Amino acid sequence: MNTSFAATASTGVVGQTNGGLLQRRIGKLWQALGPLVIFIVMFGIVAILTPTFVGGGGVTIVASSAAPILLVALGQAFVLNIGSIDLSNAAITVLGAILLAMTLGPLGAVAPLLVLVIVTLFGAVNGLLVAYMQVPSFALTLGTLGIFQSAALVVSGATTVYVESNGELVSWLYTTAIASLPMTFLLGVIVAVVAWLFLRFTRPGQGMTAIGKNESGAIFSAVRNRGLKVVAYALSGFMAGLAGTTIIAQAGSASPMGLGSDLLLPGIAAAIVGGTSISGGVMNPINVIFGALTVALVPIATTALHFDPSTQNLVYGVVIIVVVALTLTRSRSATVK
Amino acid sequence: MTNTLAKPTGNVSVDTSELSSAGLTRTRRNILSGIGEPVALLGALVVLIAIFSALNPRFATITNLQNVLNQASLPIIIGVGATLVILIGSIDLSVEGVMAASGVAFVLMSANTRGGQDMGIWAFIVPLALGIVLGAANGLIYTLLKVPSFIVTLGMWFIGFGIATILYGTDAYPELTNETLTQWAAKIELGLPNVFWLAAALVIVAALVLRYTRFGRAALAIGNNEDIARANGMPVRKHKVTTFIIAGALSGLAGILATMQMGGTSNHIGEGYLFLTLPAVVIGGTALSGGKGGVLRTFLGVILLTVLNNGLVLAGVSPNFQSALSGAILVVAIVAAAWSQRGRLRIAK
Amino acid sequence: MTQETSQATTPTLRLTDVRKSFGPVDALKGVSLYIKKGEVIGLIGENGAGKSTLLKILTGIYQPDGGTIEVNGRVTKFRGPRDASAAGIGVVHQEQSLFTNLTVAENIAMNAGGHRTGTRFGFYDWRALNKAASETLEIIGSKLNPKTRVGDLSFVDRQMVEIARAIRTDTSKGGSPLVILDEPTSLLERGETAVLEREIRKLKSFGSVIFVSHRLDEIMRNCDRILVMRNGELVADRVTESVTEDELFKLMVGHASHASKSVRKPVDPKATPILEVYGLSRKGKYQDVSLAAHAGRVTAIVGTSGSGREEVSRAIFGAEKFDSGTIRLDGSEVRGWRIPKAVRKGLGFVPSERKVEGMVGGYSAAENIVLTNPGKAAVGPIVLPWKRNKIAQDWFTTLDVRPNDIGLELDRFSGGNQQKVVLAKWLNDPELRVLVLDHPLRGLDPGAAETVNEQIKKAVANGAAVVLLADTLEEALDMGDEILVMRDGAVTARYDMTVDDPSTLDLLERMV
Amino acid sequence: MSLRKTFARATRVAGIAAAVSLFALAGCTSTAGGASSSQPLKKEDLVFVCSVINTTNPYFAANIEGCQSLGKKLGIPVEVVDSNGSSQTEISKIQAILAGGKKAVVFVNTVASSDAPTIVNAVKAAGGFVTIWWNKPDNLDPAEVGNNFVAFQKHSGIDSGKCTTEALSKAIGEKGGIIALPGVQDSTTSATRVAGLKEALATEFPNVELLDVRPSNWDPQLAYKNAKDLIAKYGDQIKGVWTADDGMQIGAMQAFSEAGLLDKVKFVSDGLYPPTIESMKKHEGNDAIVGETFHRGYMASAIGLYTAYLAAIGEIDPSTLPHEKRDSMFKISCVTPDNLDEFLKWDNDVDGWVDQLIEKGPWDTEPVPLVAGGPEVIKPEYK
Repeated sequence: MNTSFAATASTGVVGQTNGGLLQRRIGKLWQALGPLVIFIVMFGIVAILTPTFVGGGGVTIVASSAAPILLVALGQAFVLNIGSIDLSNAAITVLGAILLAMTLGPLGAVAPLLVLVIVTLFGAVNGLLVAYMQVPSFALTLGTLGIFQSAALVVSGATTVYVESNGELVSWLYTTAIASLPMTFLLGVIVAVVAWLFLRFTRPGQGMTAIGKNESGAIFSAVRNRGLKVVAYALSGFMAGLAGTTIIAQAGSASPMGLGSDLLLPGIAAAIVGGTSISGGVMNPINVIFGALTVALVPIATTALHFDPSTQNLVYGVVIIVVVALTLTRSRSATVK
Repeated sequence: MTNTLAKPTGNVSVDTSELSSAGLTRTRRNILSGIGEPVALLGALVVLIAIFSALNPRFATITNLQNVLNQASLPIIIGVGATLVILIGSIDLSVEGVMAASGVAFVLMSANTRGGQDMGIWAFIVPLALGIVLGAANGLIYTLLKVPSFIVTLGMWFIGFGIATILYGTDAYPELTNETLTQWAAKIELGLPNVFWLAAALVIVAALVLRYTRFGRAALAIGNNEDIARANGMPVRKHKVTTFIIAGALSGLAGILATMQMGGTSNHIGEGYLFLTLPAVVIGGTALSGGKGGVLRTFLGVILLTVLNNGLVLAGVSPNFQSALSGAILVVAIVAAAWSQRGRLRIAK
Repeated sequence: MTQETSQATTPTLRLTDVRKSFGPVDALKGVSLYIKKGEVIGLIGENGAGKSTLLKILTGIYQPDGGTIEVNGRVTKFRGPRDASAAGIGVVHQEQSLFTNLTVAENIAMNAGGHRTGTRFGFYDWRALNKAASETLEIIGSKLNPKTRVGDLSFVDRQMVEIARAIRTDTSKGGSPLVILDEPTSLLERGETAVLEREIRKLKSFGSVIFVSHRLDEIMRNCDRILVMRNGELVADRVTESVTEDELFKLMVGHASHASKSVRKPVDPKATPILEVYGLSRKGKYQDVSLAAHAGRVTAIVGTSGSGREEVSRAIFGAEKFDSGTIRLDGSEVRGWRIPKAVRKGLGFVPSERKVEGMVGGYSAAENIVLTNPGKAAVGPIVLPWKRNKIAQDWFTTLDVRPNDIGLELDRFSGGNQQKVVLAKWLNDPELRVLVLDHPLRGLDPGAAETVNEQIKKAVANGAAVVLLADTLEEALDMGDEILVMRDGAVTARYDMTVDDPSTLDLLERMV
Repeated sequence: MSLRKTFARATRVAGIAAAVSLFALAGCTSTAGGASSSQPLKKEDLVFVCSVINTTNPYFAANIEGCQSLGKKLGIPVEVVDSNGSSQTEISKIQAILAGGKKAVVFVNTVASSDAPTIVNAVKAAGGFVTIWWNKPDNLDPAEVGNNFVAFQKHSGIDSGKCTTEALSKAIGEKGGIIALPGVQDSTTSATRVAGLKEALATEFPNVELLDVRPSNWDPQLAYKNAKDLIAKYGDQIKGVWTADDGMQIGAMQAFSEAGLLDKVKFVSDGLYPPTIESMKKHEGNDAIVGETFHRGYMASAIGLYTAYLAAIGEIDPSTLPHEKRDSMFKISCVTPDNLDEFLKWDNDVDGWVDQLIEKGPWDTEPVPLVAGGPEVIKPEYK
């Protein structure tokens, strides 16, 4: 009898009794399903209030708007998951889109691959600097953000670059849809699923999460923290490049200040609304899908519901805060930064 | 088979003073490394000034000094708030939104080309109060709902911007009609622009607060270890909310000043200030993880970046390369700062 | 029996029937105790016995569900840490709780309950603040400079600051402070412990002390009276002279200790050591350190905290670089020696800072166990969760980890159970050849320490070489087949335990 | 224990369930939009969409004013889209309205050229009609897209640049240094205006020197800062300031005013915003503003919407229109302090001007009749 009590008490989970345990499980369930539920509720409200919106292709609109946000957010989530941040990924998206627009004509099908390799390297450079120079990522990627922006201006000649030919090599991604979901979005979903498998079922994936949870502990557990950081940033660059590809698929052109240049904040917001912890170590790529959908839905919903345009920013801000407050993982520690 | 390599001293009890003095020698070294960063920053500033002066003799003139300080003033004011927030380990991204809200409120309550009432002193009080309210909202949502400050303030950025948009309405662009107001900021007093004196005064006050008040020391304590602070019975939540209120008020003030500087405003008045100020805070050496840094460093950081941007224009560097150069210098600066501390086990987030 | 004699004077603190439960679990089932001025009370008990709950109630972090707290005869309620502090109760935490970026004086003043010398209307008067701090430090006989940044202090000096802060809470009222020392020695080296023990004797002269420790010898040495807790109850209240260590152990655990003395094995002169270190030096840390770790033997390194032994052990594991010297594995020199390579070659390391370096607390126990050496839990880079869970479950059974929930985040386990998991992480490598242990028993209750020690011995028996940085000299003498003594970064003595029989005093003489 | 396992399993499958339910959700909805129809639409089925880059810039505010005036006149509801400076927001908000069911007649002041194809395709798919203003890719030809992309319309940027440069050069005596503050670097609108500036200088005013060009992103604050830096750099070498729009002119004038140079330097810009008119009327800084261009936000949006509306109700058949009515350039007038008054009469009578538009049609309304066909080509030497 005594020993059994000792066993319960010696868990160190003081206060985590059966009731607490149940609460924790429910918390975990909510953590897993919260972003999905919130998106469905929000979409449901829009659908009920303006039934024509859904009939008029609302799903397609939300999904196609969400596609580049999703891809950028997945990359960002990988970086957030190792406890860092990548402020340069949207700039990489634009640079990638410009490079693709320039090369698609002359190089054809090679161009997307080449551009993806290049932007992955850009991401890797971020990662190398963060990992081996041991500098704070926020400041570093703020710096490389400026460099990538300049590169976009210089490469494009500070003008809009159009795809001369072979546009159909990527444009099908935007124009074809399965179950009214455009391929650009499905590409994001596929990437998310692969990312989910990678994080759950591979040693590098688990190592990354370990770094985000406790880097010192990971180092002493022989996790290759530097290499994995480089990989996380390279993935961020790669996914930014995919986002750039969806932009070319959608618009057939790119410019330094055009489509994609404003993806940074929606990308971070989508990652966090999707349950990614900003302090690292918590990431579910599947939920990032719903994070991106939610972030994309808000401006569309305010328009579809005929909010006055002048109130839409206010609503956007409020919704972001409320949604994150609802989906946040609060279990880990009392200290929130 | 005892292999004694050194003669034992035979002193069994350990003298405390010996241990303490060991501590002291280490202190001295750390004080040196502590001021190392600002010294390096000043060094970098001197080098930049030397280079730019050589490239264009007009760089090192009183007029340009006044110009640089005038431009640096608003980022310095915002930087004071940003530094306080970063010191407690949080971040405030709402700057531009708060600036917009208070800027628009300010112009609409002053004598302006849209007509309406000149509310006198209330034209200053209400926008500042707006900044305080938004700052308080930041702090309260952050501490009560435990939403990361990054997200709360990101949302508040849009909320502030939204408030500005609603206040602005659809009428014509409002301009201040009072010349005293529009000329005040850049007016030269005692050799330097008014707005710089104001910014400098705020920096000094903030530096003194950080050095000499319980509030200031508590900021460092919370940034160092929030859990210990809480276990010590420190009013952590109250402190955080207060810090965000101060940051909100300073953003509000910056919104008013920017409006005065422009002679009018729209909801876009704050654009660009956040991503000008944050790098300056970081280059100054305030750690984003909290607990380390200060407003004087931020002051230096802002001056450095402003000199850089000004110098690039004066040196005739193509605008295409300007952001790359600023970015590259930011990268070099933080790499240089981190270089000596590299180690196998060092964690940099 | 002591209960009666106490009625004469009002105790500094008296608890009557204090109860606290979390849901259905009764953490404290009605604890009554008293502490008089000038007393040093030892408080012992296994992890989970209710000690920390009791301490948290005394420091105002938890509020009791029932019972009364009397301070100097008056019934008091602590609504938060400030109240406890104002009532004169200060605590020196197990894990130090100082602000490393602030000065000594500030840290002492930071917690000062109702009265605040050195600040007026929220403004600091640095001079008054430093003066007050100096005075407080003087009481405990420390000559620390109050202007020093705490981050620049040695561990024992920080402990002094903590004590100063704890007694600082009540000097002005002329009352007698009650200082709770919550396992203060668990992170201290032997020499430093002596300093602390002197401090405890000083505290007796003007206040009272509750001394919490897992080290029974210390408790016996320093305390006037010993309280033993088990399962949320106070099971014994004994005057020190009337009990023995073995009795205390039995009272705590419920059964007698069955730790066995280890059998020493002489080293085979022909065998190549698995790991050799030759002339290892790092500027300012250690010079010319050589050692050899043989299969099936424990090499213990003893020394004070400045001796350089931690740095040497970390260099062996590839965690820190060294300036010169060589590390050899099976006779051949290794290059590019970093943690991943060391681990690939069969090294393991249990660091002293368990929560920071030893584990990934946010991960489940199972994930921690296979993080480094997945064994069958992974095929190449692919992780097989079902195999992982089986491996983890096996280790949980072997090591008797509680609670038996491999999916629970590791930071939710108690320290002892965490350490078992940390050990399992290395033992899960079938190719484990060298295990470097930096204070493996730090902060563990005797039961957990026994399990950990058994596993270490088992690993040794299976042919691993162990490099041990022990908590105590006794532990080193008990476990070590060879003992190296280090002082100021140099090896000052070596003992082969199959031949030599050094006493603790012998070791101590060469340490300081 | 079994409860725990149940939850653990639920947690594990949650991700998969989430993905599956998304597909299910998508599956129940029909696919986007009907086919584009050539049948004339009924007025009651229409909604006007007025998409602007933001709602507070004086020019965009005037865009909205024009849309609303026309909507009121024709009895058609107006939806305003605030792009917030973001292409993605612009596109998704327009799409959201298109999904609303009513047939959309759309005027878009595009955030970036590259947005145009996506918007045009979306409107086409929804069976609406769209006119794009200011920015589109050169190779996106309305005639190739079909009747739903009714027209692309703009004012000539090169003419604007020439107009203001002539006024400025003359005001400073055809010699001396000037500085230029263009808008966002990749904006064609800005680039064409700069091309006009350079062409005028090269061909007509060889003694006027272009000291420096600092893109200022249409941002008054950035213009203010750049102007301050350029004042420090060139001092009184600067005789004139050319800005690509009046917003940046406000910032630049503030900088020169603070330097005490407002009286000595001349300014020209594009747009004739209300604050500019005020300045000119007040003869601020010794008549500092010497040249402006005249075109109006409410005229642009009303012309654009009206053109699309005529196509929607079958009044015009875009496929039969001549090239210049599909890819159009409308007149831009040069304004000086002397002729300022004659351009201001419509500003206080937007409804009256819209009446005139409905009476005369989109291509013949003074003071902005159709003058030429696009696209506007920048000569490489003036890039």
